[in-house]
Order: sequence, then structure tokens, then C-alpha cells
Amino acid sequence: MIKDDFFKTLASPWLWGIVLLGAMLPMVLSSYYTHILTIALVYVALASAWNIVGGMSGQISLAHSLFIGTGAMLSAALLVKLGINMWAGLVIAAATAGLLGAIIAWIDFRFQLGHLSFVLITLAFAEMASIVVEGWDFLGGASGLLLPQDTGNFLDFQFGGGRGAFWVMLGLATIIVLVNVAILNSPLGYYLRTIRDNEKAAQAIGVNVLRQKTTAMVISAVLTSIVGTAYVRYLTFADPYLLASPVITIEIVLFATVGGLGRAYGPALGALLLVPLGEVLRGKLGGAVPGLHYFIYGIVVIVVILATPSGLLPLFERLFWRRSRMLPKI
Amino acid sequence: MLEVEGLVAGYAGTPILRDISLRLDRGETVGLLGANNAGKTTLINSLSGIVTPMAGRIIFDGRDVTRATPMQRVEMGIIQVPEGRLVFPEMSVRENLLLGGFCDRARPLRPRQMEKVLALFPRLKERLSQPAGTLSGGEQQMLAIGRGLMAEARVLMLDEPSLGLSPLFVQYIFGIVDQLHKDGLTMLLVEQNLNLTLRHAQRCYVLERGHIAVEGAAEVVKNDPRTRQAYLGL
Amino acid sequence: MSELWQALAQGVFIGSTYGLLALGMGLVYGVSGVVNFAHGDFISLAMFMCLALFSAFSLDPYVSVLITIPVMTAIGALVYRFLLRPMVGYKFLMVVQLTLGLSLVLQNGILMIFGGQPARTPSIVESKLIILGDVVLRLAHVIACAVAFAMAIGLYVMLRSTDFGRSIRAVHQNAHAAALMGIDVGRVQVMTFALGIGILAVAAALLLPGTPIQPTQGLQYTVITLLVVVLGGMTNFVGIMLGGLVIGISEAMGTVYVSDTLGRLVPYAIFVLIMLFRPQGLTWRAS
Amino acid sequence: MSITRRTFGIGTTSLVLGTVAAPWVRRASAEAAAIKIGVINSMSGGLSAYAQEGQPALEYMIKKINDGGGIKSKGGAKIQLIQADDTSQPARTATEARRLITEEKVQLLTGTILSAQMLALTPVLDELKVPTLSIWAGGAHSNYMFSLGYPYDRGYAQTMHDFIVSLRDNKFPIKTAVMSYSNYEAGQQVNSFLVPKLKASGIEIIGEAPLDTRAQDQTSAMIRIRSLKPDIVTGLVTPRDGILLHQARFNLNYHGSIFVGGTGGYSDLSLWKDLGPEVGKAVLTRNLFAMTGFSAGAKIDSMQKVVTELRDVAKLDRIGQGAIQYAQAARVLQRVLEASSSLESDALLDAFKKFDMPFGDPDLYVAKPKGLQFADDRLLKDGSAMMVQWLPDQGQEVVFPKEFAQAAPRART
Repeated sequence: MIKDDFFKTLASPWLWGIVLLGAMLPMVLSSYYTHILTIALVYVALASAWNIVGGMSGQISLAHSLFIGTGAMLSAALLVKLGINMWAGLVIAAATAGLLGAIIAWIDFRFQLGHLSFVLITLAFAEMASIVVEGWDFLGGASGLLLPQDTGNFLDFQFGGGRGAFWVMLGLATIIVLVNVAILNSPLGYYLRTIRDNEKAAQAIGVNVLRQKTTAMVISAVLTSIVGTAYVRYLTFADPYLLASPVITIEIVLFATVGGLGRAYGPALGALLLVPLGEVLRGKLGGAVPGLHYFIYGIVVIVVILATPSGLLPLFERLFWRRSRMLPKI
Repeated sequence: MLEVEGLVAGYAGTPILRDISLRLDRGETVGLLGANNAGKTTLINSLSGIVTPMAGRIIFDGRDVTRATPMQRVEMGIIQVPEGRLVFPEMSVRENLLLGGFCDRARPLRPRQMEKVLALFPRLKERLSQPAGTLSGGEQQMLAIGRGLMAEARVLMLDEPSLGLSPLFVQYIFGIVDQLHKDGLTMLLVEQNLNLTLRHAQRCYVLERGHIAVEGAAEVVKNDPRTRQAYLGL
Repeated sequence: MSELWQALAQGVFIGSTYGLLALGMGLVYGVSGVVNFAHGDFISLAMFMCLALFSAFSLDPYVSVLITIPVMTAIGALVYRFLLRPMVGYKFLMVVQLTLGLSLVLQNGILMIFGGQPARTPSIVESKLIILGDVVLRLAHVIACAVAFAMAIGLYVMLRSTDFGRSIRAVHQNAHAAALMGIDVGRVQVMTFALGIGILAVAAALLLPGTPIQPTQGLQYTVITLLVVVLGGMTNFVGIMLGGLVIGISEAMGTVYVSDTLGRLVPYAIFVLIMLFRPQGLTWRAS
Repeated sequence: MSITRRTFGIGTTSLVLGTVAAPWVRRASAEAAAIKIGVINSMSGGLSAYAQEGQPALEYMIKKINDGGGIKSKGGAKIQLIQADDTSQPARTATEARRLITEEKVQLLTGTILSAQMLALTPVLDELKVPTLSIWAGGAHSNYMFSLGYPYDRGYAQTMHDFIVSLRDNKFPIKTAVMSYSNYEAGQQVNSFLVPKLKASGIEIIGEAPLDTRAQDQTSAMIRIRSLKPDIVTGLVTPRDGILLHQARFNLNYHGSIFVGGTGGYSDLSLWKDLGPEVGKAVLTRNLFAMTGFSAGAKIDSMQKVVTELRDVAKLDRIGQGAIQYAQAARVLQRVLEASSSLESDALLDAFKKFDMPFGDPDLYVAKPKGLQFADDRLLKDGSAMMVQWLPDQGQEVVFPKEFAQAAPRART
């Protein structure tokens, strides 16, 4: 069912060359820059997972903090409060997130929510979830949860921090980007785009809108939850204000949109450029004038959007047209 | 009164109209015929300034208006009654008419024009405070024409006025067209309905895939075999 | 019983100011389809302008508003003309992201100038109370509520019975047809955006007495405003004021009557329920 | 339009590059022998009020130390502060700590670093082993973390509890309480320790009225309190929530309960400015007792002196909890550096553990009857604070503990 293009991508020396080159970076970079790249990869993975719904099927979900929070806070609570191995926690959390995703997709379909209503209802869900997390002792309340030290025990879902975490994130990000490529080259991707462009028409030609939307949302939710679990293991501190707050979704959507919505590599590109930019700006300017780094970051975002209103990926394709043909254009 | 010379226009850099030249004399009713996708709406939108021409000139009353904005053209009296009526559905009939006379030139004359329009379309008078969206298709067409007249039109361009109307309403609307012609209004009738247009226009142009295939007096166009060809796409 | 009345009064006062904040956003959305995520930061901007005017000239916010209205309106016009108008025709979400960038710039620009500590702008009404038996009302609240409804009515009348108002509605209902009427659509969009931002200057002055302000407060205002606008049916002013009241009252009731932190859930839960069963918002006419 | 998109782009790019490069240029001229201390503050974001109040006091104090000959045991080495902003997000505290330690090679870390930030810092400090002094945290989890903040249990909760019990002993009728606290981590933590203590002393908890930290108005919470009519309302309240809570009390003209809370939200001198004199007088001086670590009215010379100095010499316009805590932190860091045998992490850690600033020391700015030392949990051994009551002239009187008390607690004026 999946088109040849996907397998061509899988076999592309460019793809594996870039990944391999990336994997070698921690060997030459200091622990600080490795950390920044790890965070960037977390957002590559999150933005790419969000893209499956937000970009491909056009359901602009602001509920993704719910899935990140499930992956992070729930697996952390299961470990800290009940002593459940984090691998099992990862599976339980991912299943829970998948279920939540299915419920949200069903609500969207059942009540035929308009574009903006869906955005706001998912935002309301996210707000409610963050209130519940901040008030629920089992998940650590507002204080969050501190995970045991990462000693690199693989069986306990530990990767030794630093490089280990970087490689895990690189693997996750690669997989999720490839899932994007696969979906875009499959009937699901086709249906999703049809639904995005005209839901009624899609229904008229016999697309099962509920099933396709639910599939997309569940895939996105499960992947997001897994990234959440890996992220919290890396952070070691499960912070509800970061991991269960709608603000993180807003950031993800920013990266995905600025990178290139609905494209396989767009969100990754957005996160890879904007996250390090934000981190470096803060590192260099954070001590100078309070707020200056955010101020400049905001100006950069505005300038980038005004300069390339359809996203960075189309711009890059124009600039590096030859090379982008090596990677199948999606 | 309105002259088009060598017009090339289209969307996103792709020309749809190629080298169009046409002319409307004062007091004339001119038909613009063509099959679907022949470029009729693009042409009328170029005349209204919604589509910016890539080449060619549009002259109105001796002035070059090729680069004029839609607003400036309305101000000069080039008025379009768009295809599908496009009335403002949530506003009352009265408000729709008032908006028709929105431009600076027409605004002071609105009460007088309103009376004229309502005399022309007594049906609208009964429905003055009703939201336009609740009117029937025929009534909406009346409203659309009335709204166009409110602007003190000097050239009234009607885009597919018969579209989606019952034969009775089509008769009625074209009766109005005749009456307006009698009153001396210059009109461009953009229509797919060949025979109907030929009956009510003095001269006609037939568009075929972006260029003018046939032109001339109604009788001439009617008898030209290329007219049928343009329609059948042969 | 007096608690109920007190809570209700609180809900109505807070809710009416929410409604006022949301009017501008609804107006802008209707005419140019922009959902402005910097909305709350524009409120902040207006509030801090009042603070600056107080620091420099000891002006009461109720007086400063005479200066902030034109300034905010001008800022709104410039922002639309130079930042949002070039985005016409591109993805809705991209425009949202642009306003998010703008939010960062505004919020941190304010932080750089005013610092992050809560700041107060004194006003003659800040300590005036109206005591009606067991129910105590703040004069500032009462004024805010009255002005909010007056402005909603004023906007309604303006939209109904002036040519400018009709041109706004025309652009909202069909921009293409509006252009054919000789309406300068671009100009109407600039002017409504400017008007929407200008209204915030009034809202800011009304909210200021007794409210400490901080540069970071913007996003919270934006979220509430979005909820209210969507609840109200986006472009219907009656619905928006109603939406503001629903959120305000449920917020007050939730805090007063629902124990623990769960009280905060109430407005969101009510929002979700209403949206599910009345997706077009609180207005009664189906679209 | 003369500014095109391109020139605008170039302009902002060069602005970015210029400002990014600036710190590098500055660093080249810095002294070689300096001792580097990383300061991680929330300069932007929701918590920026704390650091923005305290940072100038820290800078003033460090400059004073440097001008006075630096760290004498280290050959007069000067202290160089290297600042970072975590934008009020704990994950970024960890990022900035990693940067300061590995890129800037700082020997110590300090800063507001609230409890959540301390938790986020834990893995970084365990890995990189740099001693850290938090100025405000109520908990410390890594071996390398110390805090000048009040411990949640023996600091905040115990002080408020002891004071409430002493009020009752002073014939204040206290049987019921409503817990009203800022609903964030510290507020929740203190509450979880305070509730059982009050219950154990026979005070009935009849309800909770948590304060939503994002709200712009707390009137609804006050309506809830008013409907419950407790004898006492107590909990940890941040400065901003405090302003809203007292404003709400004024709005409802409610004076039925005694309010006992802290710290900043009840005791900061800036409350008068934030509420306005009229509202301040109506609510602060009536039925309200504030927990604080310092008070201009307390009978401690060193504290009085530093307040005067910060006001008159350093010209700080806002002297509250934050400023004093930061000034104190500077003195603690100075002593630790003096006492440490080297600048190695283990030696510094050892110096922290042995740190002792007795009561009566001229550099002791906070009210600690037993002086400043760190306990085994690396929080202050004496975590207690004072309780004060406000005077109509905006001054404060210490009413608790007895050691510093100037007056007896009184309910109304």
C-alpha cells in the first residue's frame, strides 16, 4: 500500500548520511551544545508528531500537551509512586494517550466541530488537564516529581543522560520523521489531505472521515506520548508547568508552522533552526537585559514569517533545489 | 464609452484572456457570450479591476483606467452585478441597496435612487427589512441589479443574470434589461444563454478559450457558424 | 444567600470586562479572519502606557484613556498594514504564528522597559466601594461594566446604522462583493483592526484600578478572550457579551462553590459543554 | 516604503549578531584571577519579580566585597558574576546551569532558583558537581545544593503554626481556619505541612481557598473565605497573589477573620505601593500578621544597617524580602569562599557544610536567633522567621518570636 517513494527515502544515502553525521556530533561537541541539540531533537520529534494531525489532516490540535503530559507525568508517577518499570510505564502512557487521542477525534467528528471550535476545545482540554495535573498528588501536584538518577541501566529505561539521551532522541526523531514520510506516501496520507482540503467532498467520495482522522490522531498521540516519556527521563524532573502546560503545544505548533506545515521535513527543519536559536540567544543575552533575547527571538520569528510566508522548507527547496531532489520531494 | 485594447489577463501569472479587444458605445447593450471557462468572468473582473491586466489597455470615457482600483472604477460608474448575485445575506434588503450606493459619487443621491429602484422592482419594496439571505433566487437577482443601479451606474455589467432562475424570472429580468436599455443605460450582458442574449443585445462578442471568436451585430453573430463551434468547443 | 449575590455580581463584573476585551477580537476576526494571539499583550501595552502616563504626569487612567485610545488605534493600524496585510492569502496558522512572535516582542519589550515586578496605577476610583446590604460593589467594577455594555451597544448601533459599519459587515459577509460596491476592503480591514486595538485602550483603563499589572499577563488575557469570542459565535456582539458573562460567572461560581483547585476547571468545562452542543456559539440563529 | 523586507532582515540580523557577540568582547578584558559565580535568575517570564527585586542588591553587595579587597584567603581574588536567565522555566535552569559550568567554567552557582528549579537542576549538579546556593528554594535534593530559603516544614509551616498557637494563648479566639495559599508548588508544599500541624493543635480546617497564580482578581476566593467565616486564614502567598488577596479583602470590606501568612504577599514593604495607601491602611493594619525574614522594625542592628545602606547608598527603590535575601547570599558566598581551602568543588562543598554565621554577626541580615548554618538536608538549620504587624505609618512591629518582639499582637486599630 505504501508507495515506492517511501522505500526510496529509506534507501537514500542522504538520509542515513545526515543521521550518521548527526549521531557523531556529541563526540565533538561539549556537553552544553549536545544538550541543546538533544532538546532540539525533542522538539523535532514533537513537531513532526504534531504535523500528522495539524499539518496533514488540518486538525489544529492544542491538546498535545495532554499527550506529552501523559507520556511524561504518568510514566514518571507510575515509576516514582508505584515502582512500575518505565518501559512498562511508557507502554501504559502511550496506550492512555492513544485512547485520549481517539476520544478527542471522536468528539471532533461526533459534534462536527469547526476549525476554530476544535482549536479552542482542545485548548480548553489542555488547560483543564494542566489544572488537574497541578492539583493531583499522584502526579506530583504543582511540585512535580523527581525521577531516580539516570545510571544508564537500559532495562530501567535509562540511557546515561548526555550522549545516550542524544542518541535516543535522534533515533526517535528520525523514526517520527520517517513515519511522516510513510504516511504521506500511503493511502492514509492521501485521505488526510483530502479531508483537510474539503471534508465534505472527502465524505462524498467515500472516505471514512472518522476512521482516518482517528487513525491520524492516535498515531500522533502515541508518538507524542513516547517522546514525552523519553524527554522526562532525560530531564529527570517531571515538571507539570513544562510538560503539561498548553504553552509547550504553542511552541511545537510554531516550529511546525514556520518549518512548513503538512510536509515531512518541514516541522523538523523549523525545530532544528528555532530551538538552538532560542537557546543560544538566551545563553548569550539572558544575563544582559531581561527579556532582550525573547524580544529578538520574536523579531526573528516575525521576519522569517514575513520573508517566507509558506514556511522555511519551500524556501530551502528554492535555495538548494538540486540537493532537495536527492531527498524525495514530499 | 468603454474600450478594451489587446487585454491579457489571468491568475497567478497564467494568462486566461489573450489579446481581447472590445468596445461598448453609449446606450448600447452588448452581449458577451461563451461556454463555461471561456474567460467571461475573468474579463468582467478585469473590467471591474478585481483582476489586474498583464497587458493591454482599458479606456473609459476617454480615460485610461487600466490600473484603476475597483473602488475608483465604481466611483466612475463601472458597476458589476456579479455572478451568483452575491448579495449580503445577513443584511436587510434596504441595507444591501444602501451599500450599492456606497461610493462618494452616489451617496448623496441615495434617497432618489432608492425610489427609482423600488419603482423598478416593487417586489423589493415589500421585502425592504427582510434579510437578503431569505429572498428567493429571483428576488436576489432583482436586489443585485437594484444594488448595481444604486451606484448610479454608467456601465452596468451583468454577469450571468439568468443563472439558476426559473424561466418566468428570466423573462422578467430580461424585461428589466430592456427597460433599462430604453432608459439609455449602457450595459454589458455576460451570458451563457445564447438565444436569450441575442434577442436582447444589439451587438455581441463570443469568447472562446480566452479570445474573441466572433463579433458583430446580434443577427450576424447568430448566423455565424463559428458561434455554435465556440459553444460546442469543436 | 448574600454569597450567591456577591458571587453573581463578581461574575457579571468580571464577565462584562471579558466581553469588552473580546469585542475587538471578534470584530477583527469577522473582517480579516485574523486570530490575534498578541491580543492580550496589546491590553498589557495599553495598561503599561497608562502606568507610564501616571509616572510622568500623574494622570489617572480614566484621563490617560484619551491619549491611549488614539495611540493604540494608530499602533493597530500600523501593525495591520505592515505585518498582517502582507500575510493575506497565506495559511491561517501562519498568521497566528506571526501574532505569537508579536506577542513575544510586546511582552518582552514591556519587560525591558518596566521590569517584571507587579505595578499599580493609582486611580481616584480604586478604593471606592458601594455597599448594598451584604453585597459590596466596587465603583471601578460598576463603571467598567456599564462602559462595557455601553460600548457593545455603541458598536452594535455603529455596525447597524452607519455606512462605515455597513461596510465592515459587507466585507465580513462577502469581501469580493464588497469590493464591487466600491468599498476599499484593505482600508476597512486596517480600520477594523485599529478599532479592535483601540477598544483595548478603553478596556485597559477600566481594568486598571486595583489590578497589579505584569508584562507576562498577556497570554492569560488572550486565552480568556479566545474562549469568550468563540463562545459568543465569533462575530456576534450580543453573543460575545453573553460569552463573557458565562465565562465570568462560571469562574466566580467555580471558585466560590467548588472546593479545592478544581474550581478553576469550571469555566473550561462549561465552555466545552456549550461548544459541543451549540458549536456555532451562544447566538440563537443557526448559521 | 523605503525600508524593504531585505534591509529590515539585514538590520535585525546584524542586531542579533552584534548583541550575541557583545558578551564575548566584554569577556576578553575580564580579570584572569577572578572567581566566577554563575547567577541563574528568572529575569523574564512569570517569576521575574523575585530576581528583578533581588539582583541589584546582590550586585551591590558583590561590588562592595570586591572593592573591599575581594576574597582575601585567595589572594584578594575578585568575584565575577556571570548571569543567566532561565525565563522562569525549570528545564531551562538546568540548561543554563550546564552552560555556566561547562562553557563559562563557574565555580559556584547561585540565584533565585525556586524549588522546582532545584529539582530540575538535580541531575546536572549530580553530574557536574558544582556547589549551588539557592536564595529562595524550600527544598534541596542534590548533595551540591544549599538554600537560604525557609524550609517548607520547619520554616514556613512551623513558624505560622507556632504563631497561630501563640495568638490563641494570647486570648485570641481561634478554633477554625481556612487555608488560603498561592496555588503553586511552594504554596501546596507548605500547606501540606501546615494542615496536620494545625489539626494536631486542635484547630479545625473548615475549607480551602487556593489562589490561582494566573488570576487577575482574587475576589471570588475572598467571597469563599467570607462565606466560611473562619477565625483564621493562613498560607504561603506570593507577592503578586498577596496584592490581589488584600485588594479582594478590601473590595468585600471583609474584616471578620485574622489573616496570618507570608512571606512576600503579606510582608513586603512594596505592598503599600502596590495597594495604594488607602487600601493598604484598611487591610494591612487590621487583623493581619505577616511572616518575614527581616523587618525594618526588628531589633537587630545588622539588619537595620543593611536596609539603610541598600536604601541610601545603593539607592534601591524596592527593598523587600528579595533584596535582603540576595544581600545575605552575597555574604554567605563570601564567607564560603574565604573558608574554603581551595576552589575545588569538594573544598567548597565542605565549606558550605561547616558554614556558621552566629547571631550578632554584622553580616547577618536575616532574623535567625540561632544564626545561619546548614542542616544535613542542606537547608537552613534555623528556618524560623518573624511575624510582624503593620502600623498605619507603613512601618512594621515584630510580634513574634519573643526574642525580637517589639509589641504584643493586636487585632484592630
